[in-house]
This record gives sequence, C-alpha cells and structure tokens, in this order.
Amino acid sequence: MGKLFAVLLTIITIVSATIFIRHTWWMPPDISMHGVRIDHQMAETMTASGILFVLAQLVLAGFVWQYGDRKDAPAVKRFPGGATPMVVFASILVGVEILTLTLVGSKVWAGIYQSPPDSGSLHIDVQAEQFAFYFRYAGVDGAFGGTHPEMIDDANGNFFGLDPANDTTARDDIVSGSLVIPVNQPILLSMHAKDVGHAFYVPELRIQQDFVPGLVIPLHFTATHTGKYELVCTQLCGLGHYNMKAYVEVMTPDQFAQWLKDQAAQQ
Amino acid sequence: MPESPHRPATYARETAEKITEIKHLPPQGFWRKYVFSLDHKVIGKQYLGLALVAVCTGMFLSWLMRLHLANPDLAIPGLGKLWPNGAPGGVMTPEFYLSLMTMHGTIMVFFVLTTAPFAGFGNFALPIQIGAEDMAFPRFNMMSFWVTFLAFLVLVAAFFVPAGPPISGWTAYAPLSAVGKDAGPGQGTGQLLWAISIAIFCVGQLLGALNFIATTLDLRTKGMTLARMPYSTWAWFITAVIGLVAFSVLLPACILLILDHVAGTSFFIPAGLVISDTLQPHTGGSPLLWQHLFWFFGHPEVYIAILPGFGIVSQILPAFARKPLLGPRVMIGCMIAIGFLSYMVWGHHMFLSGMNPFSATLFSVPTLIITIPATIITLLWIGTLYGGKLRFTTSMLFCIGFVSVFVSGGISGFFLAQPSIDVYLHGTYFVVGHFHFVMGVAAMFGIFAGTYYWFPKMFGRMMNETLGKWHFALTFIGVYCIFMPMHYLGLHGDVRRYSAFTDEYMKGDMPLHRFITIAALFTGAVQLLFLYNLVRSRFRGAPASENPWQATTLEWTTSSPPPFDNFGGHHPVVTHGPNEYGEQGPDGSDHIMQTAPAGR
Amino acid sequence: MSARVEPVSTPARTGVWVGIAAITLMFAAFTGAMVVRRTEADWLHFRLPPILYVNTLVLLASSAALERSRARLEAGTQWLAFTLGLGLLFVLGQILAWRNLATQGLFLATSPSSAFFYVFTAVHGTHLLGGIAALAYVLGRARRAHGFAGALGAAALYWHFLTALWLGLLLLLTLQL
Amino acid sequence: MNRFLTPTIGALALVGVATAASDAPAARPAAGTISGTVTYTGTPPKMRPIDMSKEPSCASQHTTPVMTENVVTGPGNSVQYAVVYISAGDQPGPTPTEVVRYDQKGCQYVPHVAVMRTGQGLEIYNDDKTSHNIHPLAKVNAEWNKSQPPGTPPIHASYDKPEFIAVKCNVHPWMHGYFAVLTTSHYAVSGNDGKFSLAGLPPGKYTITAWHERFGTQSAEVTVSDNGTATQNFVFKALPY
Repeated sequence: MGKLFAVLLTIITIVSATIFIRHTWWMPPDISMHGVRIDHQMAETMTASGILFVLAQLVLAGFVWQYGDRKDAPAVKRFPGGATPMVVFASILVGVEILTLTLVGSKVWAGIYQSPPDSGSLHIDVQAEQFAFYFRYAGVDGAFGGTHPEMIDDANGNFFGLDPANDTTARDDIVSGSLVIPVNQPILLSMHAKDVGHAFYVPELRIQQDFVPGLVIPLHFTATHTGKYELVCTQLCGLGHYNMKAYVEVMTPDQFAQWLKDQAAQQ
Repeated sequence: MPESPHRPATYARETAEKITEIKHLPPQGFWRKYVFSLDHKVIGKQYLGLALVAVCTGMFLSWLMRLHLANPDLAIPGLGKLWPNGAPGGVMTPEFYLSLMTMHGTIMVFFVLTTAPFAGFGNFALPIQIGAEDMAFPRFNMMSFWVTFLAFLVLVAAFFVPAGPPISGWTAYAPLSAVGKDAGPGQGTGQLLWAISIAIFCVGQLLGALNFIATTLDLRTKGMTLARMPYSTWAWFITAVIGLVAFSVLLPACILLILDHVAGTSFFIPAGLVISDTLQPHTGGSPLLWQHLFWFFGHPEVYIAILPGFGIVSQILPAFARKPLLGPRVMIGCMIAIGFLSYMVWGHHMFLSGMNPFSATLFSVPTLIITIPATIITLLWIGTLYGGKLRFTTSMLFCIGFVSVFVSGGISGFFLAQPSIDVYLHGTYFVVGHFHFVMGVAAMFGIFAGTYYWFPKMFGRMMNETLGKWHFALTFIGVYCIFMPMHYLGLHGDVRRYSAFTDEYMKGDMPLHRFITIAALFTGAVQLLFLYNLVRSRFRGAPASENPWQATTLEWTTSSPPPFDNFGGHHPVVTHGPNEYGEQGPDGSDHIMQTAPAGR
Repeated sequence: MSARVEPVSTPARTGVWVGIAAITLMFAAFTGAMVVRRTEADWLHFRLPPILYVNTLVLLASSAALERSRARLEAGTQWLAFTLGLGLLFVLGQILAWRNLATQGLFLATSPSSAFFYVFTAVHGTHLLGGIAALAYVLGRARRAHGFAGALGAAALYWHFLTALWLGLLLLLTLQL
Repeated sequence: MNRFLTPTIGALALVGVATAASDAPAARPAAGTISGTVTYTGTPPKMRPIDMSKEPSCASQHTTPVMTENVVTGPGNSVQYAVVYISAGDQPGPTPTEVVRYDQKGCQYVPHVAVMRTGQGLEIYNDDKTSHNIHPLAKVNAEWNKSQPPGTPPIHASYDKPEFIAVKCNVHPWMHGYFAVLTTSHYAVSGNDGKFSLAGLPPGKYTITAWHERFGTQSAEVTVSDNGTATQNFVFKALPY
C-alpha cells in the first residue's frame, strides 16, 4: 500500500517536473526591451522552486516507502536532532532565497513600473471598454482632444467622447482598433476605462496592467521585434470578457509613418 | 514535547462551576433534537451537511464549466430546459459561463471551505477536545448555522431570478458589481442577492468565531492548559481569530456595496462611466477601495480555509505514524505567524491593479516571508513521518496527500508573490492552478482526512476503508491531472475566466483544456464513491469502538457517538499533552491518553 | 474545590470583549473607507444636526444610570429600567437627527459625507438595539430570579462600549464632515 | 445628448397618437398614397470606417470597410434609415401575424432599423460564427439583455408599447441598430435615395412623422383624397459633429 503510493507520488512528480523542464508549454519569445530580465527572474525562480518541489515530493515519497507497513518494526525513531536544527536550516535557506529574489525582483519591477518614461516616447491614449480596446494618437497637431463621457457615441465611432465641434485639437485625433507602434521606440500609454475594470496583457511584451475606472494609469515599454501580436483583457469585465482583444502591430518606423498618414485621411 | 507533570498548570481553570451555569437538558422532540438544536455536535453535523450540499452544487457547476471550455458550441441536452436564458438550445452563453464561475467560486470558498473545516469539524470536535460540555453560547451557535443556511438560500436564489446569477466572480470587483443591470445580465438582482448573501454569511461566521474564541478561552477542562491543547483545537482557535477580523471587514464592505446597488450612493463607483450607452449617475467613488477591503478579507480567507487543515493533519499524522508530531510548539508558532502575516499581504492580489507600484514591493516581502513558516510546517510533517510506523488508513493517505498538494500549490505561490513575475502570470491559469491546489484541493484533502477520521466518532460506525482507499488514489491522480496542467496553460499566457478561447495563441492549447475537462469529469465521478461510502457506512458500517485509531485526545475517551453532554456527566481531567505516541502507555499500549493517570 | 475563586473571566464577559473587537474592526473598516473617499471632490461638508449633542448626553446618562443600577442591585431594578428608557430615547433622538438632515435635503445618496453619516449612525443604532435587547433580557431575569450579576456585568460592558464608540464616532463625524 | 432624447420624444409622441387613434371611425376603402423624400441641408457627419479587426470572423466577411450607419446619406443629400409613419389619423387595424426578422450578419444589424407593430413578433438570428449579445435599451418597454452563441435558436421577442429602441451588442461596441415599435401598420423606411412611400391609405387627414436616430423627428399634416397621391418631403438640418 505505502510502496504503491510512494511510486505513484514519484511518477507524478517526475512527469510534472519534466514538462516544466522541457518547456513543453512556455512563455512565447519576448519582444520587449525589459522582458529579458523578467525571463531571467522566471528562470531563476523556476530552478530554485523546481528543486524544492522535486526534493520535497521525493523525500515524502521516500519516507512513505521506507516507514510504511511496519507492523513488527522496532520502536519509532526520532527525527535526527529534533525540530530545531531543521527549522533553523529551513529558515536560513528559504530566507536567503527570498532575500535574493526580492532584491533582484524588485529591481526588475522598478525598472518597468517605477522608472520614468523616456522623454521621446510616443504617447498613445488607450481606452478599454466592454468589450474592445481603442487607441488614440494625437494627430498632426500633437495634442489630444479633451474627452467628455456624456458625448461618447459608439454608434458614430466617437468612442472617446471627443467634442470636435468645439475642440479643434480633437478633430485630427486618430482612433484605431489596433495598437500600431513603431519598433524600438519607447511607447507611453495612458490607460483609462470607459465602464468597468479591464486589463492590458500582451504575453510577448511581458507586460500586464489593469485599467481602473476613474484613474488614468501610465504604462511604458519598448518593442524590439516587428510583427503582429495579440492583446487580451485579463480582468473580468463582463459577458464578453473572453472576446475582448485587439492586435498589436509592431512596424518599422517607415511603415508606421505611412499607417498614420492613411489613418489621418480616414478621420 | 510532553508536558512536564510537575509544571504548575497556570492556565488551568476550575471549570465545574461554569459548566453548571451553561448546562442545558437533553433536548426533547424532533425539532429541538435535529433542527434547531443547541448541541454543538448536531450543529457541526449540520454545517458539514450544508457543506456537502454546497460542494455537490459547486462541483456540478464546475463540470458544466469544464464541458463548456472543452467545447463552447456543445449543446447539452436538457440544459436548455433548465435554463432557457442561460443555455438556449443547450448551448451555454458567455454570461452563463461567468455566472457558473461566480457561483462555483462563491459556493466553494464560502459555503464549503469556510463551513466544513472550520465551522463543521470545529463545532463537532473542539468542545470535546477541550473537555467541555458544549460551546460557550449554544444559542449563538445555533443562530450561526441557521444564518449561514439562510445566506446559502439567498445565494442559490440568484439562480432563479429572471436575469440569472451574477457574473462578476467571487471577488465581485466594483464597478462591475456595483452599477447594477447595465453591466450585464445577472448584475442587477443576481448581484444584489450575492452581496446580501455574503453580508448574512459574515454575521453567521462572526457569531461562530465569537463562540470558538470564548469556548477555547473559558471552557477548558481541568488540566487542559494551552500547551496541552490538541493541534486541531489550536488551529480552529487561530482560525476563529483570523475569521473574526476578516469577516468584520467584509461585512462593512458588503454593506457599502449593497448601498451602491440600491441606494444610489457612490462608494465604489467613480464619475463619468458609460455602461451600455448609459451615463451612470455616480460621482467620485473608488474601485480600488473595494479591492482593498475585499482582499483585506480575501487573503486571510485563504488561511481560514487552510489552517483548520493544518490542524487536522497535525492531529492525524502522529496518530497514524505512531510517533509524536515533530516540533509541536514550532508548529503552533508557525500557525500563529501565518495568521498574523496573512493580514499584511492582501496587496499581492493587486500588484497590477493600478495602486502605487512602490507598495507592490512592500506587499511582496511579507508574502515571501510567509513561505518560511509554511515551509517549516511542511518539513515538520515530513519529519514526523521519518522513522514512524505508518498506518495507511484512508485518513492518513489524505493527510500525506495534503502535504503533497500543499507543497505543489505552495511552490507555485513563490512565482506569484514576486511582482516581476506576476506581471506575466497574473490573470492566467497559473493562478487558477495555484489557488486550487493550495486552497481548494489541500483544504478538501483536510476535510476528507477529517471525515474518515471523525466519522466513527460522529455516527458510531466505521467508514469502508477499501472504498476509501480507491477514493483517495483516484482523487489524488485526478487532481494532479486537473491542476498541474493549469500551470502550463498559465505559463503559455492562457487567460483565466474566459468562457471560450478565440485568440490564436490560446486556440493551440485546446487539447490541454480537453484533457483537463476529462480529468475533471473523472475526478468528479470518483467523488460518488465517497458519497456512496458516506451513506452506506452511516447505516451499514461496522460499529465503531470508543477509540478505533488508538488516538490520545479527549474525544476518543468517550463513547462513539458521544452522549449529549459529551462525557456522560463527568468531566475529564487532563494530565498529558496530545502528542504522546510511541511511548509505553500505562496499559501497555504505544500511546498515552490525555486523561491517563499522571505519575508514570 | 473548597477554595472557590472568582473566575478570571466568564464566557459571557469574554464573548462581549470578542464582540467589542469585532465591532471596533467593523467601524475601523468604515472609517478607512471614509478616509479614502473623503479626498474626492464630491465630498460635501455640512453641519451635524444639533440634536446629536443632546442624544450624546442622553447616552452618557444611560451609562451612568446603568452603573448606579449595578451598585444597588438589592434596591431593585428601577435604575435598570431607567437605563433602558434612556437607550430608547437615544434611538428616537437619532431618528430625529435623520429627519433633520432629510429636511435639509441631505439624503443617503446626496454626497458620500451624508452617506457615511447615515451608515455610521445606522450601524451604531443597530448595535445599540442589540444592547437594549440584552438589557431587557437581564431585566426580565432580574424580575424572576437572583444571580444575574454576571449577565448584567457583560451587558453593562457592552453598553459602555457603545457609549464610548458613539463618543468616538461623534468626534470623527465632527472632524470629517 | 440628442441620442438619448430622441427616442424618448418619439415614444411620447407615439403614446399620444395611440390614444387618439383609438377614436378613429370605422373602416373605409383604402386607396391613397403618401410618398416623398427625406433629405438634409448642411453638412452631415462623415460615415467612418468601422475597425472590426478584433473579430476576424466578421472582418473577413467584408471586402470593403464597413461604414458607420448612424447617418447614411446618398446622392442628392438623401437620408437613409429614416422611419416615416402615420402618427395621427390612422386606425390601428389588427396586429400583423408575420414575424419581423432581424439578423446579425458580419457583425452588423440587418436591417439597421427594424420596424414593427406593437405586439408583433420579432425573431433575432445570429448568422455569425461568434457569440453576439442583443441588448435593446428599452426605456418604456421591458429591457432585456441576452447572448446568442452561434448555432442557437433565434430569440423571440415582442414589444407592447410604442417606442424607438436603440439596440446594441455588448460584445461588439460598433454594432448599433434600432427597433421602431409603432401603433400603425402604415410605415416605411427611407431607402438610400431617401425615398419612401406609404400606400393603401383611406382618404382623410393624417399626421405623418419622419424619425431619424440622429436628426430627430419632423411631422406634417397631409390630406389624402380618394385614390389620390400626396407628396410630403422632409428636410433635416445636419451638423458635421
């Protein structure tokens, strides 16, 4: 009985760990400037906790194998040294690991969320709503028009509630359903929500951030590879949550300039 | 560590006087005996019964969810008749999936993982384990159960309102949960019923926690010092303290949510929201305020679900390893430390919520620090097995299984505790896998272990061990097949709470989703073995002796099931700790009962 | 058990202390929410209805009456009944305060400040009704039999806590509204 | 603001009509026709291309970009999707038994405006490969909000009270349409040339109303003689924003 269970536990442990080690399912290749450090942190954590996981499960299985079904065995054995040395050892081991991970990890975190955006960033206004994302570029005048919730009119394509009748800066704003960005240029997003909470998640960009109604949240990153990627919502926002997405198109600067021109003509 | 008999029992109190004060007579008549009973044992069983109904409901909902995830276009015959709006022609709508998810989460977290390990087993066993006749406030105790039952009815009523149950998840983030029907079907009456149900539930659990605390502090029998208290009693006591704080905060949060819903206030709803083309008439509220209040409750809630499991496992492992628990004081210290730390970490649910990024680091550190006591506890269990004479009863198997899944779930917490990795994993299936292992499966294993362990004491009959072992083995394989793959999905960026996967990069993971669905259906079906075993053993099981497991604690010194006043008119006097296994007992056995004559 | 010592605490007393902890936490949560919410622009300042100060005196008097009643247990229960009456008077006064606000056009949803006022007073009032029920229970027991000192002590502890809580709330509301 | 007010005013007007209509005299031989054109003066808002990229299964159904339909104009300043109907002087007649069909196709509502009598049946179909969500924002009638996964049976509905109901899909924010619930059987929706025609009208004096989701309502008094044809044009004032 005990031996059977020990074997079962060992098999489960080895299969689980192998799939992790072989990267059968893994993060998609990173396309961001900051992602390298996240991937590094992930690898470190995976190694450390992977060893702990396998070790703990196998020791558990080993004890179950060894000490099970001993009807006529001699008197029980105490754990060598009692609890104290083990507790001290575990505290130091885990403590050191925590300290290392925190020191390195908080730097990575600070690099993404606490660093100021590059002054030459391309500024894009992002609105999340049930159940789509809309992106606004400032247009030729380089200024965003003001937004007025009471003027939002989805039927007419006025997703941001612009007031072009009275606000001249709003007239050339470019609104798109895809996030189109030039490669290797810092991007600064101003994120706000029209209705309820949403989130911005592009796995390849290694970035995720909630939209909070009533707040404008800045987020900045730089994409390093051109291509078309999927942006999805990760904060439960209602019935269409599963279908709330947009595409991120990373273009060369020339392509991006052309795209802007084409869009401006349509507005 | 056995208690030294020479040590003055400073905490021991003369309890006989008090017991006469609260003494009540055995109940007469059906209603007093089984329904509105004041007896803690009946109330404990009532809680467990409620949890059983709730867990069956919750599992049925998860089956529907998994079926939908495996094939969103699947038409399930008959479902369209049951829910014409939610599943027209048997095909589930996205909002129906979300309402299943919301109800599954709410039912499981509140009505299973809070009621069964804490209120259920705690009510049944705590007073007996400390040698009391009953809880300190039997009337409050009865109210606690019936209020909780009412909360359950109110929640389930949401299935029967026209627009269906709420769709905003068990966390009910504002403003989605606060603005009413404009936010989607079920967000009107359904969401309101949810908030009322949870508020009522808080009242029930506060009454329960108050009872647990007062009982543990004041009703311990002679010689039952704090140091001699069984570890399960310790765990319930600590859980009661955590629960008292947590539910005291959730209740006001729910009151404010209800007011936003029905009275037009703006606690959680900011100005200028346009939902369903309607400008919402609210100003200035803060969605983050709800998140802070909710998670201040929500994280400790995880420990409310799991700490009783810690206690149960710490109590049962030594009994079936036939040797004392390693480092009992360290164990208790770690449980207290976890309870304390659980109030400093709620922000790790909100790393990406838009709160100040600096506070992410602040919340990350205590979260990681919690791994130290958690690791120590795990090592103490594993160390307890070393050199023992393991008896693989079903209860013992579930305890070892508990350790295994707790390790698995705990280690994935290591990733999520770091903001820099949470940036990638937040909102993915990795989180789902993590909390189901650590909070769902581990806590359930604790409940199973407790059931197989205390069933003889509750009903005077043994459960069937063969069925039990099959139940354990298949469940153990099943849960790993369900929840380990969720970690892989999360690593690949698959988003949780999606009713279907329409994104290209997630479509490729459908085979894995189908695998999980098959595993979930299988594991669910295995639980029918348990149900059958429960029902059969209740009526046909072999009669149980007073102490079938050769355990040391007080509940095993009285008959199975115990008489109305637990000890048949006398009060046990405690002379030993709960941990004296593997020692020559006075009667030649390998353990010393807590009530054994003092001088060895 | 010859040398009987008065127990350090009775379950009733412990229970009240635990309840006090829970109620305090609950109000702490409300206060936290209020502090967060107060920074927004839609916070409307208004003057508290003057009757609140009268109510405060009534509640203080009820606490004093309760102590007097405990000091003269043998003399009968009239002071206890008096406490009960003052408690009811306080609740009545709170309702008058609400009506006063309503006539000023300040309703629950008018502003977060008025919302918090109603919430604080309503939740406190509900707990006070619980205290009145407890006192009534003790009064009923006192009329029937002796040996109610323990229950009265616990009820008194709860009652004084509610008085103190009200003083705290009044201070908070005065400062914040 | 206009967007919110228009349906309400329309509904109020209809309620008035409904009560007036019930006093109408008994049936007369049907004969006359009112026709005309709906046009605008000024500059109307531009039709904008709809970005459907988030729903590839719909985007692939369209070769040219789909334009917004809230103001659709044609040659000669014509206005499409104006509902022209008899708002007074008509007798209601029996509720038609045929069912009005409303389709969701390529993430658009077809037709953009569905006109129906009070109490008339309505069937909503999802012809797409994606889930839609039909949310008619009724103010006078009962509001409902239902999802329709692909391959599920049509949703049946009907409305008791006259109202212009904006219809939206919560999943696809650009999808907007209207239900026009009327108490008369004499109505028409202007075509791309702005033309409409109300046939089969007994001789008499009528109030005829044109309703447009953005431009609002206009009414006129028209007299129809035996077998006669009357002409009534409507001109809306348009602003670019």
